[in-house]
Parts: sequence; C-alpha cells; structure tokens
Amino acid sequence: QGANAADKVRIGHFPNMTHAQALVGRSLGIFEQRLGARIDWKMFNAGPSEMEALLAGQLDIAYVGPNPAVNAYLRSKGKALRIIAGAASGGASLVVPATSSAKRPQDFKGKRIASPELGNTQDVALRRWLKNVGLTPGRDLQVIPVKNADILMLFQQGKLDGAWVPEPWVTRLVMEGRGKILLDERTLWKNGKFPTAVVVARSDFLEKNRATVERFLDAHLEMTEWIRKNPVDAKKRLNEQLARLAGKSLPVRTLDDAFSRVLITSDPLAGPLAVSAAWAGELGYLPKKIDIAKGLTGIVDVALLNKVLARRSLPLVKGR
Amino acid sequence: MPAEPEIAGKAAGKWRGRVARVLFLLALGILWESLSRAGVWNELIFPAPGAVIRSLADGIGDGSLPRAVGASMVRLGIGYSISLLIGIPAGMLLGRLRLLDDTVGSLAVGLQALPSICWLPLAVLWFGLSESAMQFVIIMGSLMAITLTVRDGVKTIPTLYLRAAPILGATGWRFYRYVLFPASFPSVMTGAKLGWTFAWRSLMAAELLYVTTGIGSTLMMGRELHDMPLVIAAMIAIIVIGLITDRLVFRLGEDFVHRRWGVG
Amino acid sequence: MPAEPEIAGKAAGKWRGRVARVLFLLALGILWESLSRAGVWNELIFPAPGAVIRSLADGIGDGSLPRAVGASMVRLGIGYSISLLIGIPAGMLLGRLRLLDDTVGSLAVGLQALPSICWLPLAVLWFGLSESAMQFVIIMGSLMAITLTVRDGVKTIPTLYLRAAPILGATGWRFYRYVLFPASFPSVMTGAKLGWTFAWRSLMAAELLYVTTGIGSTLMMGRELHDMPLVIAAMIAIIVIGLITDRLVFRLGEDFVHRRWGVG
Amino acid sequence: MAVVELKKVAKVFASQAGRLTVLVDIDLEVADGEFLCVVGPSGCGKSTLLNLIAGFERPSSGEIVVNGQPVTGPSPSRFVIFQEPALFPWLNVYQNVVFGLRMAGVDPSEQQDKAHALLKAVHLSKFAQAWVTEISGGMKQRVAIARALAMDPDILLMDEPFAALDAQTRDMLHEVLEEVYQQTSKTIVFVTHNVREAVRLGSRVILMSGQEGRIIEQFPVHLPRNRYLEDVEVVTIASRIRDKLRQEVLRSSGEEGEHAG
Amino acid sequence: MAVVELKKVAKVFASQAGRLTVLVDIDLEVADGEFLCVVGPSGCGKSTLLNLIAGFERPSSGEIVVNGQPVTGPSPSRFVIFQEPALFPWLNVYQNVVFGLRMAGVDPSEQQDKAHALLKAVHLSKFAQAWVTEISGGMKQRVAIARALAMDPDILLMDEPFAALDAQTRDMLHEVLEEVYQQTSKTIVFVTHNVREAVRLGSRVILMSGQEGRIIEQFPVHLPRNRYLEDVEVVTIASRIRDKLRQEVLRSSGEEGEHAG
Ligand SMILES: Nc1ncnc2c1ncn2[C@@H]1O[C@H](COP(=O)(O)OP(=O)(O)OP(=O)(O)O)[C@@H](O)[C@H]1O
Ligand SMILES: Nc1ncnc2c1ncn2[C@@H]1O[C@H](COP(=O)(O)OP(=O)(O)OP(=O)(O)O)[C@@H](O)[C@H]1O
Ligand SMILES: [Mg+2]
Ligand SMILES: [Mg+2]
Repeated sequence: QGANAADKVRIGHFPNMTHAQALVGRSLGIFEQRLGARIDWKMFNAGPSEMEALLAGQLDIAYVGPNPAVNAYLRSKGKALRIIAGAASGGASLVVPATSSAKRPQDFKGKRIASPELGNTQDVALRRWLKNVGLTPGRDLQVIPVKNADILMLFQQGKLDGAWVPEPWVTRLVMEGRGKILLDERTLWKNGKFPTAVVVARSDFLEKNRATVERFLDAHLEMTEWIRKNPVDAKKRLNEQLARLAGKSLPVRTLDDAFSRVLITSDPLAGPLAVSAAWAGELGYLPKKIDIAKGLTGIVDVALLNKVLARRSLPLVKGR
Repeated sequence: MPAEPEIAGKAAGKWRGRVARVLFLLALGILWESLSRAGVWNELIFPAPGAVIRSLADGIGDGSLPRAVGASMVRLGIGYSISLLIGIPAGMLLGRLRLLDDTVGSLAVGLQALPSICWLPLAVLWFGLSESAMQFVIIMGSLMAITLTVRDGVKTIPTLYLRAAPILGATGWRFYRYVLFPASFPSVMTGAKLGWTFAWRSLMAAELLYVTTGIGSTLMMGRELHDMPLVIAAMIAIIVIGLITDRLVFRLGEDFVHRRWGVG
Repeated sequence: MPAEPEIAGKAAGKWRGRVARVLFLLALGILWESLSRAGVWNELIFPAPGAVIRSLADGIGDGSLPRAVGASMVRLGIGYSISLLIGIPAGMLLGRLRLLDDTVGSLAVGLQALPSICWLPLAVLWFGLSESAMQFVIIMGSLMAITLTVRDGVKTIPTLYLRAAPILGATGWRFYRYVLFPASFPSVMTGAKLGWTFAWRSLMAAELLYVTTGIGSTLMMGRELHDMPLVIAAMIAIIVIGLITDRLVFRLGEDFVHRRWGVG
Repeated sequence: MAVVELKKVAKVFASQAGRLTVLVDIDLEVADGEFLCVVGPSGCGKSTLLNLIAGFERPSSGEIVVNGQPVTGPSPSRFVIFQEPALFPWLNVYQNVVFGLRMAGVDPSEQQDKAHALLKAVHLSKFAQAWVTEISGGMKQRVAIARALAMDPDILLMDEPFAALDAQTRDMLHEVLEEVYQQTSKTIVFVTHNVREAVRLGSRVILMSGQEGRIIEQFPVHLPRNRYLEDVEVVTIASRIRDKLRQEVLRSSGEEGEHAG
Repeated sequence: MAVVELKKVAKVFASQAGRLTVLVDIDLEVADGEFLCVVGPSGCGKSTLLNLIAGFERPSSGEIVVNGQPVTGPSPSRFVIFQEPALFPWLNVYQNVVFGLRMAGVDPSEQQDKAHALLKAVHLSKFAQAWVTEISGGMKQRVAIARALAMDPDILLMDEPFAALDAQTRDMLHEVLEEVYQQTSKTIVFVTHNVREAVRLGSRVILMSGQEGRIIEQFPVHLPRNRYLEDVEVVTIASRIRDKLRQEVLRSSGEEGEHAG
C-alpha cells in the first residue's frame, strides 16, 4: 500500500525567492519530468489561504512558511499534513530607516513596527524579541501586521519605525526605502539556521502516494543542489519566473543581496521549528489548552527525505 | 362558518411568527450539531455549534469580542457621520443645481460603481496605517449612495411643494431651510439607510487594511490562525449587530417618516 | 418677454449636460496632470494621468486588461445568474407563504446583514481554490438582496390584482404563472438591479481569494507591485464597466417596466 | 326569486384601537335581474358589504347565500368591478379581455370572437392592441366591463366604478352600463357615493347608516329605464335620498367634531 | 377695474411628438372682486391658464398684467389652491396655516391670533395640532384655504380644488368658500370640471374649447349669492353650459376616435 503513483499532483507555492526550488523547478520542468505526472501549480500570496486550500483537499504538496504549517497541523489535531522537507533558512531581518538611532528593543518604545502577517514566522520572531525585554505590543509600542507591499510603501513615506520582514523585502526596504538592517534574524539562532520555508504534504496524499512523494522529494533535492551549485543561472531563472508569475522581476542587485542572506536547504530544521512553535504558542497564536510540544509530535516526517538523501549519499536530517 | 374577529388572529400571527422563527433556528442548530457529531463533515471545514458557542462565550467572557465590536462601531460611526454630513447637503445641491449635477453628479455616479474594496491601495498610500485610512474607505463606500439617493429624492419632490413655496414667501435660503430640507427628509432617511448598508460592508473591507482591533479583523484573524469557530462566531456577531442597527435605528426612522409623510 | 417653445430648450439641455460633463472631466484631467507636473505630490502617492493612460493603453494593447475583464464578467455572470435563478422563485414563495417567510425569510434577513467578504474563509474551505468558491462569494453577496426585494415586492402587489385573479379563474399554479409572476416583475427588476450592485461588489471580494485572472485581481496585483498607474487604470476600468452595465442592461429594463407597469 | 341573500350578516374588524363593528344584522335579498344601488356615508361599510358578497371577506356571523349556495370564496360567477379598474398592466387591452377565457381554457378562436364582440359593445375595437397605461381612465373602466362580461357572471358587483372619472366620461359609461344591463339583464349590485347616479341606474336604492352599520332605508325606483342624470324625476328622488343621507352625515360628523368631512 | 388682464396670450409646449399649442390668443379681463369660473373639456388648458396667471409658467407670446404690473413669477399676492391640498406634511395644521406668516417675519403673537381666527372660519379650531396625514381630504382643503387667507392675497387662484372630494364634503366646502368670498370680496379665478359647481359659485363662467385653445363662450351668472347646487336657476344655467360643453367634448373626441373619454 502507498506505492501507487498519482497522475496529477497539485503543488502550491508563493512567487517568492524563499520558494526557489518550486520556481526554478517550474522553469526547468524538473518536477513534471521526475514525477511523470501532470503538475497543477497553484500560486498564493499568504500562508493561511494556502493552508486553507490544503485543509480543503485542494492541494497535495505546498511550499509554505513554518508557522502556518504548524498552525494547520495543530488545528487539525495532527491529522491534516506532514512537513516532509525544508526549503529555505534565514533571510529575515529587522530593517529600520537609515536615519534611525534605535539599537536595542527598548529603543522602540512608543514606535510602530510592521510584520508581514499576524502569527507568521517574522511576526512571532519580532514579538518574541520584544517580549524578551518585557515590551508588550499594544501597550509599549505598536506591532502592525500589514502586507509586505504596503510595508515598503509606508517605509518610503517614513511612516514606520521598523519592519521585520523576509527577503527580498529586507533588501528592497534597504535599497528602495533607504533603510538599514538593524538585526539579521540569523544572529538569534544557533548556527544561524531557522526555517523560513518548508514543504508540507497532505497526510492522506502522503499515505496513498508515497512513491509520488518520494519522486517529488528527489526532484526537490535535485533543485536544492542545483541552485546551490549554479547560483547565477538559478537567480536568472528565478527572476524570469517572478516576472512571469507576479508581473515584476527584481533588480539584479536586489536579488543578489537578498539571495546572499537566504540559505536554500532541504533540512526542515526540526529543532528551531519546535522552538518557534513554542513561542507562537506563548503568544496565543496556536490553539489554547493544548500542550504544544506534545501536539507537534510527528509533524516532521523525514523518513522519505532521508531515504532520498541516503540514495544521493547526502547527510541525513533530523525529524525532531 | 363564522370567523372570530381578526384582532385575535393578528396578534396571534405575530406570536406564531416569532415562535416559528425560534423553533426553526433551534432545529437548524440541532441538525448542525448532530451532523457534526455524526462526522458528516470535517471539524476543520465546518465546526460544530458547540465549538462556536464556546468561542463566542470566550470572546464575550474575556471582553475581546465586545472590545472588537466597540472599536468597529466607533470607526463606522465616525466614517458614516462624515458621509452623512457631506452627502446630505451635497445631494440637495446636486438635486437643485443642474450644472453641478451634470458635472460633480456624474462623477459621483461613476464613483458609486466602484466597490469600496478598490480604495484599499490608495487608502494606505494616502493615509498610512491609521484610523483615517479605514474611515476613508468607509466614506468612499457610503458617501455616493447617500448623495445620489438624496439627489434623486430632491428631484422628485412633488412640484406641488415647490410651487407652494414661493407663494408662501419661502424664497432664497428660506426655501432650502424650510421647504427643501424637510420635503426631502424621506429620501434622506432612505439614503441614510442605504449608506449604512454600504458603510457596514465597507467597514469589513477597511479592516482588511491591516490587523487592528475590530470585528472584521477578528474574523480575518480567525482565518489566519485557522480558528474556524472564531470565524463563525465573528460572523454571528456581525449578523446580530447588523440586525440590531437595522431594527432599532432605521425602523424607528422609517416609522416616523411613514407616519408623518405618509410614504416610505 | 416671450419665451421660445420649450422643445428646443429640452434637447439643448441634454446636450448642454453632456458638454458640461465632458468639459468637467477634461478640466479635472488637466488639473490633475498640471498638479502632478508641478510636483505638488509624489508620483508614488498619486500618479500622473499620463502614466495611468499609458498603463491603460498597455493593458488594452497586450490584451491583459480585456482578458481580466472577460474573466471577471464570466465569473460574475455565472454567480449572478445562479442568484437570480434561486432568488426570484424563492422571493415569490416567501412573499406568499407566511410560515416560510417566518423561518427561511428571517434567516435570509440575517444573512443579508453579512458583508460578502465575510464568506471568504468558508468559501475556500468548502469549495477549495476554484471558480466555485468565487461564485459562492458572489452568490452569498447577491442572493439575499434579490430574494428579499422580490419578497417585499410580492407582498406589496396591489390587492386589486390578487382579488381580480380568482374571479378571473386564475387559481392554483395558474395564479403563480399568470398573475403573481408578471405582477411582481417590477420588483424583480429592482431586485435584479440591487443584486447586481451587490454581486459586483462581491466579485472584488471574491477575487481576493487567490491569485487569478480578473479585474479585481489586476487591481490587487498593482497594489502588490506598487504599480499605482495600474491600480488607477484598474479602478477606471471597474468604473467604466459598472456604468456600462448600469446604463445598458438595467436602464433598458427599467424603461420597459416604467412604460408597461407605469411604475419604477 | 332572490339570487343573493344575506341573513343576519355582521362584520367586525380588528383595528389597532380595538374591534370595529362595521356591519350589524344585515338582512338583504337581491332579486334576479335587479339593479341594486347602495349609498351611504363614507366608511359606512358599503365596500365591506360588496366584498362579503364577492367572497373576499367572510362574515363574522350570519350567512350569505348566492343561487342557493353559501358563499365560501371568490368565484367568476360573482364578478367584481372595482373603483380602480384592476386591469393587468402587463397585458394589452385585448389580452385583458380574454384573460378569464384563457384561464378557463376556452378555444382561441372563440376567445377572439367573444373579445371582438365585447370590445365593440364598449366602443373600444380600435384600442384592442393598446397597452393599459396608454388609455384613459374611462377607457380602462370600459375594458374592465368588457372583461367582466367575458366571464358571463350571474352577478356583477360594482364598487364605485365611476367615482374617479370626470362628469362627461361618467355620462358615457352610464350609457354603456345601461345598454349592457338591458341586453343581458344581469343582477347588479352597484355601490356609489353619488345619489343621482344611484337613482339614474338602479331599480332599487338602499341607504346605509354610518353609525350602526345597518340598512336604514330602501327606495324603489319605478322610473322607465334610459334615464338621465338631469331628469326631473331622477333629481326629485335623489334629493329625497340625499336629505336622508345628509342627516346621516351630520349625525355621524356631529359626534366626531364640527364638519369632520 | 380689471385686476387681471391677459393680452393676446399664447402658450406652446414641447412634447415628444413636437409642439403642442395649448392656448391661442387669449384675451381676458378679471374685474376686482369678481368670482370667475373656468370650465372646459379635459386637457383644454385650464390649468395652464391658471399657472400663467400665477406666474408658474411664462406665456409663449402676449402679456399678463396684474394690478398694472406684468407678471414675472409667482408671488404671495396671487395665491394658488391646488386640486391636491399642497400642505406640508412635516408641519401640523397650525404650523401650515402660519407658515407664510413666519416666512414674512410676522410677529408670533399676531401669527397666533390670525391663525386662530382663520381656523375658526374654516371650522377646524379643534384640529390645530393634528398632523396633515391624520385629517381627511376635505379638512385638508379647508386648511389650504385658511393658509391662503393668512397670506391675504389680492387674487385667489383655485385649480379644481374640490374635484377629489365626495359630494357631501364638497357641499360643505362650497359654503366655506362662499362665506370667505362674501366677507373678503377677493378676486377669485376658479377652475373646475363641474359645470354646476361653476354656476353655484361664479359671478361669471367662461367656457374653453378643447380644440383651438380659446375661450369660446362666456356666461354671466346674475343670481343672488348663497345659491345651492340644486337650485332650479343653477341647474338651468348649468345645463345650457353643459350642452355647449358636450358639443365641445363630442367634437374633440370625434376626431380622436369613438368615445375617447
Ligand atoms: N380590512 C380591514 N381591517 C380593518 N378595518 C377595515 C378593513 N376594511 C375596512 N375597514 C373599516 O371598515 C369601515 C368600513 O369600510 P368600507 O371600506 O366598507 O367603507 P365604505 O362605505 O366603502 O367607505 P367609502 O365610501 O369611503 O369607500 C371603515 O371604517 C374602514 O376603516
Ligand atoms: N409642462 C408641460 N409640458 C408639455 N405639455 C403640457 C405641460 N403642461 C400641460 N401640458 C399639456 O397641455 C395641455 C393642457 O393641459 P392643462 O393641464 O392645462 O389642461 P386642463 O384643462 O387643466 O386639463 P384637466 O381638466 O385634465 O386638468 C394638455 O394636453 C397637457 O398634456
Ligand atoms: Mg368603499
Ligand atoms: Mg387641470
């Protein structure tokens, strides 16, 4: 059982550089080739709506931020999905206006900082960072979740004192919004590694189509390796895809800078993921009255990933 | 077969209606709960009423729901009041001054065709992340409806009143103050009601701008956190508030207009 | 001072109105452009008309704008048609059957208070990422307005017609087919128009569901890309389509009702 | 022989202020082929009486029998012509006239023959294709009469059918109705405010009271038919009835306040 | 002495079909204190004539002079009472009556005195605080008369003011108007469909043609005042006028089609 191959696979992703494997893979046609199936690509702008689609059975596999994945997992009492691989690490920073004198969290008292989405990875990191020094959003300062595109615009107009955003918005805020990076989130983590994007599969799809998922992971790994080895070509293809799918490509310098701060990886980074989830729980973003650590048991399922890694003689990853 | 005098029938009809309504809603609730228990659908796709009620109770208990509703109503009240303050005089002028109607009036007709959600990008751009931005969206959503309804009302004021005015000596500003304004009161009520409907819908759009305190934001927060009971609790709160304002505020106004003007 | 017969005056008035309108819009455009050139505001905050026109021309030239409009209209057409198909008979039944009105009718009144944007979370969960989800939002946005308007219309059909029906032998289904349906046609038109207004607004909400082809999505894409000329171009396209449907489709229907029924 | 028989009929309405007794203990017989006119002050229950006979309303007590059968609801055999001609505006004149025939499933060619004859009788042949909103009030009322005759009812009930028309038009319609009555000798119950109209048309006039909801007096009209409103005999009988009526109005308005008209 | 003078007045309207000539070459003088009644078939231009004198419409050619001044617009000195009493529903009866006085800035206590006297004159003292929607059509028309008298106009223009009322109410209002006329001897121009009403009230009746938009005949009424609708003299003069009018109606309807009423 589970050895069947699906003849159509629906994959969700964002037109974002942290979903590079999907974007470059689309450009190379690698997934179609490796899976031998028709691929239905679905594009999203936000994790919650992508997870809604997955919960509704409309997606089989999705590139998504870790927090929406964790949230969907807990809400479905561990039934709906599994994280089957990582996609990207790093690439999130707190950007402030170049003229800002703020250095420490305390300096943001009475100020306004934006995050891209309530309860997403950056929002949680930002609030945790503030909480560490006893600052409470809403009382001591304002944390405003607002769309990335609006953040840039507001930043340009000098209406924000800071923004905790993912790439390429970090670079765009620096370049187009005359900002500077105050804090690179990598500095807060051991080894500078924390998940920015992961790959999830719908549980019943995973059970029924293990062969297909294995082939998908093979392609995903291949793309991960290829991007690492051919960064120039990869960035070109990435930009082409952005232009095609989202209507606009990034300036080469922006792309270069942004890419330099992102690590493309297939490791789901289960350890940091659990830490981030615990923070989200503390902040009240996850279902109340459940033990987060216990509830998250089994969310990362790297059995197939490790099988493929082993076949390619690459180091294995941890599932918890 | 001699029938009973109909007065009993009428009062009874009203009560029968209420009872039917309550029984119907109860039956729906029970059906929903039992289907949920039978596992006909996934909890995630459609939560059970128990979970929704718990979510409602939590929200009311910790004060977050009343706070959200309060914030929304303040926001709505300010935006809507501004719409009324601009829209009613504007509509009266448009109804009386042909040239203004041909120009500004046709602009208003055009803008009325634009759903308020379309103002979101410009709202952030012009007003940043502020209450003003949300009020702007609410105003753009309701102002045209009020203006145009009042304008149409003014245009259809019975010629009789307009002819009675000058022979009673109501000319110049007195005409506006003592004839035109009261004569267009029924259409002002209609416009105010339509404007409220649009303002109410625009509020939900406005609260998409950024996450803030408000009933629309509560709903969107529920969505982002995959908290379906919260989503449905917010929907119920929205329905209840919508019905209450409709029943209390506008029913009273309509009754008054109906009694005094004999129309509407 | 002998006045000219008013016929010349009337035709001239219509033309004068049109000329005034065009001149006014031109003047607005020129003001806008010259303020932009004078650098009164930032291009980012409010693009110059030249940029907007270029954006419009590009969109039309490469076919993306007509394609977006076409996709939206198909989506809207399907959702709206379903609303009509359900809403009109439902409204008639509610208007006639007291018990149904007390139960289902009050549910419809409640749902009418719910802005269509609130249906977004449930739409995806229930229908996934599909045209159906968007059509669901459009239907929930317009169905109640149609149903309730038709219901109110049926309730206010002149007693005269209802009394004439049985003495002319129109009973049973014949009553519905030959008296009730045509007699409520004016309110069906009103309901259809109101429903369209809501459907049109709901379409913009529906296209927020996921990235797709459509005029609402075009606007939101402009927002994501900070392409303000595109945002304003999309807004203009939305206004134009709104005005066209209003003028062409509903004006015709209203004229017909006005001519035949002498009302509306 | 009585075609319509009301036996101790009473009607009580519910109003916001409480019960409103409109008709009390009405005993009335209408003979076959009689042209009965009903006059009385405004609000005395004339329309209510007609609606009871038509079957639109049910008596609170008592019984109404038509052709030996108790009335249980409206029927094409008791056709009503209202003050406002209840024509269907979505149909043209011809379609309005044949509507009842269509409902009864009458053969189309027969429909056509009948409609043409009736439109001719009311002098509207030329307007068969006109829409209802395009013709005058008087023409509409004539269409309503043609439509009624198409149903060939036993009894024609008319509730102030000519009240909204100007004097000249009303004269014409009196002639049309006179002609119809003489040719078909239907039983007609005709409610009106206008006493001379009642005398000009009726073979009997009953006067209702504004206070007790009763029939207070009956006036047989033994004049040869084809009368005129200005005939001396008509004027004489009318002023007798009007005197009675005026007393009635004064009595009722006296209780409501000075000149409540 | 002529208070109102129309000199070769013509009025042409624009309609969708083209120009519509309603009045042609009207020469008319109304003397001070005259009670002039205007009758004519429907659509002959009676209301248009009144609107011209009132100043609501401008003549297409010719001139209208009132008290030696050309008419340039409506004025409180030429007060109009319409068929539907144009009372303001947002005001109560008392407020309606004093409305014109308020606009003129009359002293409040004087307003009150005047209003009470007038309400008494039209027998409505008890209804001063009633809302317009709460009173009957006849009462409304009496309020309209009181409101008109409050303005103390030189000329009272009345456009079928009693057409929508029932016969009994109309009788009462005739008496009210008669009283007002005799006490104030205002100049009155009174338009009506009802020939007997014209004869009962007017000191002169003019008959307008439905075809050419002219005055075709004038009838002086040399009867003592306080007439009744049923007076033999009234009926006699009325039937002479009505015969003329009927010819007019037949002539015009003959051209439109059979019995176009
Ligand atoms: N459905 C009803 N409910 C309550 N009261 C009613 C109803 N129908 C009529 N009435 C009241 O019954 C009384 C008699 O009404 P009806 O219409 O029969 O009078 P009418 O003699 O026809 O008057 P008119 O001459 O004005 O037509 C009135 O006081 C009216 O208000
Ligand atoms: N503003 C207008 N524009 C065009 N035609 C008009 C206008 N006012 C009146 N008419 C036309 O002028 C003619 C005379 O109208 P008017 O109202 O003066 O007649 P009337 O004698 O008062 O009729 P009625 O007895 O029905 O009140 C009618 O044919 C009418 O349609
Ligand atoms: Mg009646
Ligand atoms: Mg007139």
